[in-house]
Amino acid sequence: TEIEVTHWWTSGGEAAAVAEFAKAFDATGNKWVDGAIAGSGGTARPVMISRITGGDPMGATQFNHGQQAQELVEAGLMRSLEDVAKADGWRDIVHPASILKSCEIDGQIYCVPVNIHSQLWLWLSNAAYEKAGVPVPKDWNEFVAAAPKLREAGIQPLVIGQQPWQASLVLQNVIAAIAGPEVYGKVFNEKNIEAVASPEMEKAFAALETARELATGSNVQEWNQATTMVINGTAGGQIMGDWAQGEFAIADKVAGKDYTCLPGLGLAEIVSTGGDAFYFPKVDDPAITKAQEDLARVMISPEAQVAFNLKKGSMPVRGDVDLATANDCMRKGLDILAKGTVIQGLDQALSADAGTQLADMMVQYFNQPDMSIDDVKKGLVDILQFDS
Amino acid sequence: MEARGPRPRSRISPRSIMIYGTLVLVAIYYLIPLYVMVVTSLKGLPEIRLGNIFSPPVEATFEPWVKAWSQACTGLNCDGLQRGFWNSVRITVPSVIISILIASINGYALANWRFKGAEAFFAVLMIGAFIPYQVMIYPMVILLRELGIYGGLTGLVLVHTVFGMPILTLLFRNYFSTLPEELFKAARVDGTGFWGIYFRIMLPSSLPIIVVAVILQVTGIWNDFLFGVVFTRPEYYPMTVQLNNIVNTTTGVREYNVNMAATILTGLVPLLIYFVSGRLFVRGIAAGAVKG
Amino acid sequence: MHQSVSVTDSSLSIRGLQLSFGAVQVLHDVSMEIGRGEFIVLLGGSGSGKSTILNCIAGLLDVSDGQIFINGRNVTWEEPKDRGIGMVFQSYALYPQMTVRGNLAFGLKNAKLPKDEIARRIDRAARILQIEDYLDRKPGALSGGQRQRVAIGRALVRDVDLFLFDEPLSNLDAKLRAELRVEIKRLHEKLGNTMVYVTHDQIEAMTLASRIALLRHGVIQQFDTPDEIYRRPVNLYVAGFIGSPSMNFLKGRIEGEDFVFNSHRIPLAGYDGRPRDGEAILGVRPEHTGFRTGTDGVTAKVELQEHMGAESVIHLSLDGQRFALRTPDDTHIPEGTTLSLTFDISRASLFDPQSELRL
Amino acid sequence: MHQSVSVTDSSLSIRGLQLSFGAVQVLHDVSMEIGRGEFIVLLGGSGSGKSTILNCIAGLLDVSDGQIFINGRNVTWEEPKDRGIGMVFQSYALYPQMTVRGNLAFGLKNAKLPKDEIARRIDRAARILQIEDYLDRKPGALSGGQRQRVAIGRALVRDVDLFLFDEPLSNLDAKLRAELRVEIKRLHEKLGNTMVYVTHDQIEAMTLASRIALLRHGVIQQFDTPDEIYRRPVNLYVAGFIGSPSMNFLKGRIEGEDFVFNSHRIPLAGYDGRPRDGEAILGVRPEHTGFRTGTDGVTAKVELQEHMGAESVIHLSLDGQRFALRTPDDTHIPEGTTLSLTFDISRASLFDPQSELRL
Amino acid sequence: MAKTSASGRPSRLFRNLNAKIAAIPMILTACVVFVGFSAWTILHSFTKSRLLPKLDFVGTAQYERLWASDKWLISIQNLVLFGICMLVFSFVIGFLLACLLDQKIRFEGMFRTILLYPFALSFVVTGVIWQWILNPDFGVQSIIRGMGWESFTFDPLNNGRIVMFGVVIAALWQGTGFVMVLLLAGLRGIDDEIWKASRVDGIPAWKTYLLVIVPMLRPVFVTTLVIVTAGIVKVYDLVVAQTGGGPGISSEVPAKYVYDQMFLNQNLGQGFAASTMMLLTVAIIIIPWAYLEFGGRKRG
Ligand SMILES: Nc1ncnc2c1ncn2[C@@H]1O[C@H](COP(=O)(O)OP(=O)(O)OP(=O)(O)O)[C@@H](O)[C@H]1O
Ligand SMILES: Nc1ncnc2c1ncn2[C@@H]1O[C@H](COP(=O)(O)OP(=O)(O)OP(=O)(O)O)[C@@H](O)[C@H]1O
Ligand SMILES: [Mg+2]
Ligand SMILES: [Mg+2]
Repeated sequence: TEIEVTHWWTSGGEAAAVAEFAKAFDATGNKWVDGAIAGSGGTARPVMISRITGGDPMGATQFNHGQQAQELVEAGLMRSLEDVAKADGWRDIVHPASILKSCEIDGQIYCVPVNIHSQLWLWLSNAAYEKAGVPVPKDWNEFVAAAPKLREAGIQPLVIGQQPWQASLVLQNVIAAIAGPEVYGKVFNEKNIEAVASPEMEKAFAALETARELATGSNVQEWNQATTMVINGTAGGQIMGDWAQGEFAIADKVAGKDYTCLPGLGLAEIVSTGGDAFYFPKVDDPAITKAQEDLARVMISPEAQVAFNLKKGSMPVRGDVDLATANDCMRKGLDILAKGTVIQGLDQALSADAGTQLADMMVQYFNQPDMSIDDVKKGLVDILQFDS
Repeated sequence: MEARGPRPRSRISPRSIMIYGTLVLVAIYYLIPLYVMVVTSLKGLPEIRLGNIFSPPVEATFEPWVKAWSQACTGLNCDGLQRGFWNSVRITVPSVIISILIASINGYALANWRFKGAEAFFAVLMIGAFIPYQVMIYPMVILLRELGIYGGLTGLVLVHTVFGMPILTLLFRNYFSTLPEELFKAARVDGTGFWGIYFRIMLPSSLPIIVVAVILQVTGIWNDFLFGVVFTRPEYYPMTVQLNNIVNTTTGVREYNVNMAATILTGLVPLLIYFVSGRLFVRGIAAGAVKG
Repeated sequence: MHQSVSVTDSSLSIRGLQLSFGAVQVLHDVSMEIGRGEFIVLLGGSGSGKSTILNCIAGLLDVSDGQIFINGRNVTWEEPKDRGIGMVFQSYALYPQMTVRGNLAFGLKNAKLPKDEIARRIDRAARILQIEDYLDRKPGALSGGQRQRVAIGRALVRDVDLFLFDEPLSNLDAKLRAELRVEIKRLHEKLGNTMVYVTHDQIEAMTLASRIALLRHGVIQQFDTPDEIYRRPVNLYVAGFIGSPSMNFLKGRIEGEDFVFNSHRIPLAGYDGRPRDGEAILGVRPEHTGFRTGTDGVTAKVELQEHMGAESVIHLSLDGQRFALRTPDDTHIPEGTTLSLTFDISRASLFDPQSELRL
Repeated sequence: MHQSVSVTDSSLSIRGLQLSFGAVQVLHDVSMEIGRGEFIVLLGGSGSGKSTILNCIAGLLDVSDGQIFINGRNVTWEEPKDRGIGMVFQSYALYPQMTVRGNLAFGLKNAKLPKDEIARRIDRAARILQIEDYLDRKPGALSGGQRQRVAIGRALVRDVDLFLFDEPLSNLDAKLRAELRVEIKRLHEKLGNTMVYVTHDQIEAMTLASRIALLRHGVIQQFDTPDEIYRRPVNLYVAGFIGSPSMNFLKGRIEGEDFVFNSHRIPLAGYDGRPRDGEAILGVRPEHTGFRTGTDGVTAKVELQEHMGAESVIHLSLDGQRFALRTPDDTHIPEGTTLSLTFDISRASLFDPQSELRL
Repeated sequence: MAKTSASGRPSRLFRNLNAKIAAIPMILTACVVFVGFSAWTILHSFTKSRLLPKLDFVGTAQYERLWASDKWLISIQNLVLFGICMLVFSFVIGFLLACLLDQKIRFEGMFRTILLYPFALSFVVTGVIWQWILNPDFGVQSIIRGMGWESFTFDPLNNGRIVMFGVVIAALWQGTGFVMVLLLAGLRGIDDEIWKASRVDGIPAWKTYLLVIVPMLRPVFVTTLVIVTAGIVKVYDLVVAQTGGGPGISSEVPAKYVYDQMFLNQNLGQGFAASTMMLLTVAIIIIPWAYLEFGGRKRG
């Protein structure tokens, strides 16, 4: 049965990853009809929502899991996967469990999580540090200390793309790594206003100011342009999720040799999980319903998980697969995932609305030198209050 | 009587130097982006990264064009723009025809068969021309769903017809009111009815304004991205969606040459129409568009 | 007003026509009975409502009140094509994309007439109007006069009893206008059908009409033969409107048998009407004024003479007032010459200054 | 052709003017000497080049060859504003968003005239043209006649010797045209400046002009007084162009002292010219034809009579040919009546059928 | 047909029946789409609809939030700035170009085509090209630096303070040709004799244009103004393609705010509130115009 799958994975690494799903799915005798829409969720999401509410649903569609699809589910437009999940024991195999939890609404599972993204990474260019004549930093503090040398060598110490979500990613990183997971949880999960004023947070805010300083002069728009600068050594480092790894891979760079990755800014053993999931709109056609089940099973199957995540540069959602071919960085991630602290990504912790507001504020902060860190504190409090 | 007065003004006066000088400068400014696009699309990637954007290609290559047309990937589909091209044709042709037909009938009814309230509806229509499309997307989806034509070409044609209506109706209304009213009266005396007059008298004499309408609609619809992507399924996605996918698809290094080639390819149809019928366009505008 | 009129003997009958555009009333109770074969001219200044009446007759405008009968049939609410009319317009209104033949055939095809009948009628009209040679040209390739002929032809082929003309000649130059005027007159004599002709040119009205309806502000001032309107205008407006140069008006008093004007007494013997003593205005047409050089009687000074070849108009100053005089004599009279004037009272008119009506 | 003419005594002198638009030659060697205070009318059909000549004089078109002198000064290549001319246009060409006063003052302000001088000139022009009351209105709020007056005013305030008019009255209706015609004539008499006036209306030409230049295809056919052109047209074209209805033409032969036409012999005694034996065309104006009922001599049948109040035109069929006749008598003559015609040979013209020139 | 008695006056409704039938698409569009959709939008702006429209009313909360939002305020500022620049420059430049082309020049058709062709391109294309040309690393800035002027800085797209001017440059490139054509058409409609009159009066050409022609072109200017303004209010694609609202949020515009709120933030209510504000503004500007144009005077 033909089944149309919409998603916004169109960059090189992403597309290659999706192809793995398609291949696996086609192998089941069905046919994957690709409905990619480039841009980001902002371009693709209205199309998906329109199509679902407009009565012309696709077979399956990508969403960031979290609160995004909740209303569609509540409106009865989405199909419950509870039967499949029960039958295949998803609750047992998915690790960490929180990933599946975000698919659960009223005790029913509505989506297939396909990967885990760890968003807390500092990517460093070995070539840049070589050129500046300093050793490659091991953590954030060394990174800050080496920055003047980089400047002297005409290298941008820290590059941050100008898109709002990249700015909020920096905030997430410094809070999680410098203020620590507990404070992070208090702030974003519990929306605890007092926690914002805690001394740990003060340190984080200070780091944020430093980050802004280091990023002065970086003027790229998109995250992968920033990554490109790290790849070719015109920038020292970038704070970005593990999807950046795909870009390094495509450029034939080797982890540890050409570039260095520091999870949790090299200060803390944490991963923040965020990920992509697939949802399945309700359709009448039983053939498609059947195909949807096939697809769900394919996506969570160990083989597809391995193939997909290797290409995507993310981590599988099940602990029982072996990523023998994973590279240096991914290993680090997997290790932390296995033993370290798992915190919730902002996508899950905050509503889309609050998340965007936060991102807008952060990008403003990075772009307006006259905006003080106190404005950020105040803004953060407002947003948390708004969202609680 | 020898005195012949001052010599005749010479052909190359300071005045004409100024006029042509200005025009040539402006023309260069207007052509630069096109030049940059063409030049870039003919360069290889390394050359782009090194050289400046204005320098002509050292080694012209049509690789990017081929890639943009038939190889560039969107997700898993690596057949370039060509699929979108035919979709765009399939969307544009009926949309242009139907929207012009309906708008010209409206304009005709407004100009020649004034009835009570007609102008009021028209005023609403004109105000509607200012409403941002984003506002309309949600209700439109609901409407199309209720009509049962969401997702198909019919729905998209309807959307283009609706949103093209204000400006086109204005054009046709103004144009038809410049045609002599007596022509219309003569046809009525000759026993032609509403439709007869429209099809046999009005339509045949509205070529200039039809040209304007066609140009506006072809460019508008061909270049449309939002409606194309929101109101149809992927199998009908127009060329602009493909273009967006290619341009916004982010592999580490942007393939500017492919992007530019794709951009030119996408703009080719409306550009051709302009170059071919630009003269008629101006005449048509003069004939109907600019009168209050 | 119109309750007892028998309808069948008139070709066109308009009864109590009223028409308003929004709040503006454009036609006020217009009524006319027009006999078969008559040539009626609607005459009046710009905006007097001539075209409006014609459009009502044709059914191109909806009347606000009143009725229209054509050949005894109430057509007030019928479609133009069903009224049995042909219409000719000022701008010709030919269909630009059709040939002359196509233009002529258009209405007939609409009426689904058989092909040979259409051909027959077109042949006949083309012969009558001498446009056989242009039948396959488009209107754009015709001169003004030829276009006008085609426009008439389009009415002609409809084979109807009632022709409506809306200033058919006013887009043409003077010479051509004079020629086509004669042709229209000939045509009418040949066809013998009823014609309603709108114009603001009094020469056309005078030469063509069997009766003229003179309009002002949507009210018919006088509806009578040209001769009658020329000789016995019902009021000052009509008197001033008809005739070129306009009638001269002299303010004075009627005293018994005489019209007293300044210090002159002009005997009213032979006046066609019943003047009463009192204030009055004497209207004399330029062509009904005689003159000789001299200083006796009513005298006036020559200010200007317009030579027109066959005749001349002398503009005079009569006690400071302008006075025009028309004479078939074109010999030059020097400026400043004093002329002694005589008036042909049998063709003059007297008006009451208050009511402006003819006495 | 123009080598020995002294320039100073003429107000406007045009010598050997040639003008081509691309490959099309529109003016062919046009020359005119115009005296101070003359009223020259350029008369001709549409496209004959009247406006083109006027625009050359004004400097709005560059001549291809030839020279133009105004008051003895060669202005061929001067700017319009420096030529000392005022110009009045058919469409009035008033500046719509300025008041009448603004329209009159615009050119003067631009010439940096002192304020009081401007006011003085406007006052004078307004008084002369009787537009004092509208000075603060915009052109849109004026009637056609008033607009035309303002347009003349704009030329007037320029205080120049040469006025150029391009069909200033042809947008007006017949009645108003007749009135303004007289006013322009009066104005000319009052100002005494030189005027060049373009029209295609022969009545205007005849009544206004001191001399008429009759144009055809960019060639001056005759440049003479109206009377001369009316009486002694140099060729068939001029003869047919001037006069309404047109001159009647009879084909025949001159034999000795007689003109032989069909079987009639018409004695040429009193003819103003030197006819030679041979083929000839006799031209007689309608107003120079006498008639009485009768069947002797040249006879013709009445086809149609146009009544015009003060006079009538009788259209006749003379041996199958149309013949018009104009008479101050308006009494009706029934169709079909046979009339016996007499021609006033002293005012008739004979033409050579080949060269078309007057004999 | 039979009797001459009754008036036979048909009902008002059925006069011009065909015309009314023919106008149904227009009436439906006007009523359902423009009025109906707007009403629907306004209604939902008082709800807290998120991903899907729902009728749970929250009063004016959405509006309060809207006007407290920096992003919205910046959007409005940007729109005003963009609008003023666009109107001023496109009219001034468009009119100047129209005047130049009106001088009976040779190759007029060629120049006109060159000035007009960008209008055939979509905003997305325009945005992409100009992003590329204004890119400091290989665009204008680097070219001029390469020519030796090392300190030359022209980098509007990466400088929040002047980014809107970068957008204006692109928008002008795209739209001025159309303004020019409209005005040129207007100029062509002006009576030749006006020109002659002003030449005889000795008015210099520029003065004639300014004092006589411009006022005469008023209706053309109004029509053009309406068309250009409609485009300005809707500006979205260009900004998205050229700057994506960046750097930061310094080139946000209202239409983008609406879109982002509805689809990125999944906060329909807020998007509806913002679009209602846009509607309101547009209505305040347009309704007086529409009244003058269609209501006030009767057409002849
Ligand atoms: N559609 C209309 N709406 C409003 N008023 C109108 C309309 N048509 C005509 N009028 C008015 O009705 C009056 C009569 O107009 P009509 O056209 O009948 O005049 P007319 O005698 O034919 O004049 P003209 O000689 O200028 O053609 C005029 O005052 C005119 O302004
Ligand atoms: N700009 C032009 N380009 C080419 N031909 C022209 C131009 N202007 C006038 N002509 C031609 O020159 C000839 C004379 O034109 P002109 O306007 O002088 O005629 P006219 O006597 O004024 O006619 P009308 O009575 O119609 O105004 C015409 O054949 C016309 O077609
Ligand atoms: Mg009329
Ligand atoms: Mg002319």
